Order: sequence, then C-alpha cells, then structure tokens
Amino acid sequence: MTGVHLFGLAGAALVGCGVYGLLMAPGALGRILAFNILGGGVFLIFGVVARRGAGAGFGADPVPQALVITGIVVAFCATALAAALLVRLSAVDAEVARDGEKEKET
Amino acid sequence: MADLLFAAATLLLLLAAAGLASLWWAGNDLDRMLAVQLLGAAGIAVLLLLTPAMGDSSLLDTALLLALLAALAACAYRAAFGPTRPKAGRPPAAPRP
Amino acid sequence: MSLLFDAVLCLLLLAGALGVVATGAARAAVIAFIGYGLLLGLAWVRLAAVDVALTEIAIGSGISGVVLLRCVRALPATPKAPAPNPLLRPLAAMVSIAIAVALGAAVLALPEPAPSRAADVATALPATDLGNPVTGVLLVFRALDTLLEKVVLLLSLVGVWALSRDPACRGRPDPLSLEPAPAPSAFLARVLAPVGVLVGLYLLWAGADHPGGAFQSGAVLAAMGLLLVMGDQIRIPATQNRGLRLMLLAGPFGFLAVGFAGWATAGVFLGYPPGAEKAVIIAVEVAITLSIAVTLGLIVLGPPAGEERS
Amino acid sequence: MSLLASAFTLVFVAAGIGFFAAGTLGLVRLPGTLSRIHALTKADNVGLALIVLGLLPQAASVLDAAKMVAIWLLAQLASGAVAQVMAEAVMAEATLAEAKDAGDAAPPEESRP
Repeated sequence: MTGVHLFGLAGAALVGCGVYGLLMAPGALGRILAFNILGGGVFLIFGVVARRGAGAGFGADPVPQALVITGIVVAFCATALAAALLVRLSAVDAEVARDGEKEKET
Repeated sequence: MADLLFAAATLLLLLAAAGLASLWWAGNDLDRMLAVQLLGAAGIAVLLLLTPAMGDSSLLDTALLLALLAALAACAYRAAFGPTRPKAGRPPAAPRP
Repeated sequence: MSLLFDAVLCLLLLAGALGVVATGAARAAVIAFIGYGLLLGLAWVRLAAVDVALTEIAIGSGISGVVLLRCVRALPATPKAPAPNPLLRPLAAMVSIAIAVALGAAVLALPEPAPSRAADVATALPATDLGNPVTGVLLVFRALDTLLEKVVLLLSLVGVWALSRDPACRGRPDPLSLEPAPAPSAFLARVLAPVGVLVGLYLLWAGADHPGGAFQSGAVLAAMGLLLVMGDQIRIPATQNRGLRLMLLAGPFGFLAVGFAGWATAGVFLGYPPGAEKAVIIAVEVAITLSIAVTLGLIVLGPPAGEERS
Repeated sequence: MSLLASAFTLVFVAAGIGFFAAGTLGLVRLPGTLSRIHALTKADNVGLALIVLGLLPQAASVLDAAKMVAIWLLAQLASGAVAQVMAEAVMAEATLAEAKDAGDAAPPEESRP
C-alpha cells in the first residue's frame, strides 16, 4: 500500500459520495455539488494513473494531467451553466406564483 | 528532515480539521466561512512545508495562488449574503448608476 | 511519514465530500465545497501534478465558489422539492458503496508496469522548445482538445447569456452585491488586484518551462477582475461592448487561424511553423489567456439584465 | 552548518505550529464570532510567519526565499482584510437585529435558514 493507492481509493470513495448525493440530494443545487464531487473523484483516479506513469524525468505522466486540466475547466463551465439555469428557473417559478396570487385577488 | 516536515504538515492538517469540525456543528454560516479561512491558512503553511519535503520549488507557486485567492471566497460571501438593508444611522445607499 | 500525511489528507477529503453531500442547508454545503476544493488542490500536489493543483485551486475552489455562493443567494431559502423517499436512502447508499468498491478494486488492479506516454512526450518535447511537458501536451500534442475546449468555454458563455430577459442579450449583468461594497472589500480590491495581475502574468510566463500556463493564468486574472467588481473598483462591462467581444473571440479564433496556417507552414492542421514554434506557441497562449480570463469572469457574472434606459 | 539550519527550522516550525494550535483552540473555545475572528487572524499570522522564517534556510535559492516572504505578506494582507470584511458583516447583522428589537419600523429581515 503506497500513498498513490490511497489517493486512488479516496477517488473511488469520492465517486461513491457523488453518486449518493446525485441520487438523494433534496435540491437541484445539491445535485450540482454532488456532480462536481463525482467529477473530482474521477479526476483523482486520472491523477493516480498519471502518477503511476511517472518516467522519463517527469514526476507524473503529462498526458492524463493535461486531460484533467481540460476536464476541470469543462466541469466548471457545466457547473456555471447549470447554476445560471437554476437561478433563471427559480425566478420564473416566483413570477408564476406571483401571477397566480394576483389572479386569485381579482 | 523530510519526515519531520511531513509530520509537521500532518499536524497542521489535523489542527485545521479539528477547528473545522467543531465550528461546523456549533456555529452559524459566518463561523463556517471562518473555519474555511483557517483551512486556507493551514493549506498555505502545509504547501510551504511540503516544498522542501518534496524537493519541488514549484510548489511555492501553489502556495502563492492560495494566499492570493484566500480573500476571494470571503469577499464573495460578503457580497452575496451581507445585510441588504442600509444600517441604522446611515443614509440609505444611493442606487447604483 | 509521508504515508501518514496522505492518509490524513484522504480522510479529510472524504469528510469534506460527505459534509457537502450530507448537509441539508445549501449555504453550508457550498462553504463545505470550497473547503473540499482546497483539500483537492493539496491532493494534486501530493500526486506530483502541480499544474493540476494550480488549476484546481484557482477554478475548482476559487471561481466555482463565487458562482455557487451567488447561485445560493438567488434561490429561495427553502427548496420546495419534496424530500426523497426515506426508503430509498439505504438503496442509494448501497448502490453508491457498490460503485465505490468496484472502482476501488479497479484502482488496486491497475496493470503493472503502468502504461505511460511520458517517454513519448520526453522524446518529442525538445522540438517545441518548451520545458513544461503539460504545456507541451496542451498546446502541441493534444492541441485539438484545447482548441475545442476554448469553444466549449465560449458556448457555455453563450448559454449563460441566452438566459437573459433581454432578447438581444444586451446590457450589463446584475451586480454581485445589492449594496455598495464595504470599505475592506474596496481596500482589498485596490491592493490585492494589482499584485494578483502580476502573479497571473508570472504564471503565464512561467508556464512554458515550469508549472503554470494559460488556464491557471486566465483563472487568476478572472478572479482579480471579480475582486475588483466586488470592491466597486470597476463597473461590470456591457455585453455589447465591441472590445469585450473581441477579447472573447481572440483566443479561439486566433488559435484556429494558427491551426489553419499550420497547413501552409507545417503541412498539417494545428502544426506550428518549424523554427518559430516557441514564439507562435507563446503568442497563442497570450491570446487564449486573455479569452479565458474574460470568458470565466463573464460566466460568473451571469446573464445581462437588458439595455439601460437613461 | 546544515545541522544548525535543520535545528533552526525545526524550532521555528514547532513554534509556528504552537501558534496555529493556539489559534485553533481560540476558534473552538471563544464565544462569539468576533472573538473567533480575533483568535484566527492573530494566531495564524504569527504561526505562518514563524513557519516561513523557519523554512527560509531550506529554500533552494534566494528567489524562492523571496517568494516565501511574498507569500507571507500576501497572506497577511488577505487575512487582515478578510477579518475586517467578516467583522463588518457581523456588526451589520447585529445593528439590524438591534433595530428590530427596539421596535423600529424596520421591515423584517429576509428569511434565513
């Protein structure tokens, strides 16, 4: 058992956490966070693969590292877009609720 | 020497975790934010300790980044959740242009 | 001793993730997520992936935190979604534990010796004049990935802007705070932002030979822009601003132009002119850094609120 | 010489950790957010300063040593300003609550979980 294995197991456990949150989170924001945790776990396993592929004077295989950097940025894009959609959705919901109340009054 | 530095880093992590755990259950959201700040400070110290322990001086750049962005979360928290009404004894805030 | 450190770090990482998932309150969950991103950065350092650690700290923890905190503010305090069926809880736990165990077994069963492209990168890297293998992979060997990722970044901004109430997507995004910035935030913006811009440019410059590069630099610059906005030091730009749109397009289209020029100079799409590789790579990096910084900042600021009537 | 440098590092790093421990203890034990902010910023800044000072002999080059000092300065600046930002938020909330208690015509505060 080495430190690299430990991080691999931690990555697997993070994926488990993320799946649980994705299934059981009470709100959409919780699901967005859980999705990010799942992604973090997958990236960490990529990191373990990179670390095991160390060689030729590099501390870790640069190809998976580059993939993870790209992945982090894309995951951020997805998160931000989902958050913006969520905000707009709740604004629309609030408007619908307000209109419904107004109709009841008249 | 490297082993001792690793031990010091482990100790720092455990300290930050202890602070985080106790504040998490006891406090309000501001206290939780404070606990994350403590984790950030400990993270800077851990990275500084790892630099000689792992023999990689590029780790200093990560510590530099952490120090630079430590304030971002707190400012964002304040901007998002600060009291929205003008304080007593102060004229109401002028509307933004 | 380093094993003990790794074990403690892994346990903390797990505790952070459980904290995010198990916390019911949205605000506390987002705060936990910021801490989790920080710990993940430390884990990347321990995996000798300093480039990834820089990206994770800047984007995964820093800028994501701003987006999520902002999202929490805009949502109603109590989500009206019904709580999931409590009977499903053990089932969901079992499914997730099964997935985690299977993945863990797969990690322990990774082939020995590990497959690696490190040697290939090492033999090809001298031709590019770069010293940082990750920058080499990102901008030369897998340049198509990076180009497409720039497009994804731009598309995601288009998606955010499309949520505007204004059909033409004009105007300025809503301010980050409803009230004027408190004095300490303004002070921080005035003092920290210039230093931060310097650090961002340093990361870009260092990225050719040491950990760092366009992504990290762009993220730092975007974070500094957000700090300036939070401190009321700059106004949020209007989306129809021509200079702004030019900066958004400079990266992807500059990269694409260099890619097409590659047919003429190197005989292949995304090839760099022989002899001038490093100069062209640096030029591309500067252009995409600018675009990344502006795009990330605008994605955080959200959809424009429509044209002002004044 | 290297033994002396190692001893210097160990002593200062240990002292720095002591200050971190004191800060954490204050964070856990002190009542009220304001006093916690006080404990956090004071103790952790000194702790970080001692750790930086202790690690200076281990720096690979003069540039690295300068970078370490710069990191400390940045952390100092950020933590001081963050403390102000947080304290301001606490005070503003307290003022709001007071105004509400005094029966001012203050409209109800937004619902908080």
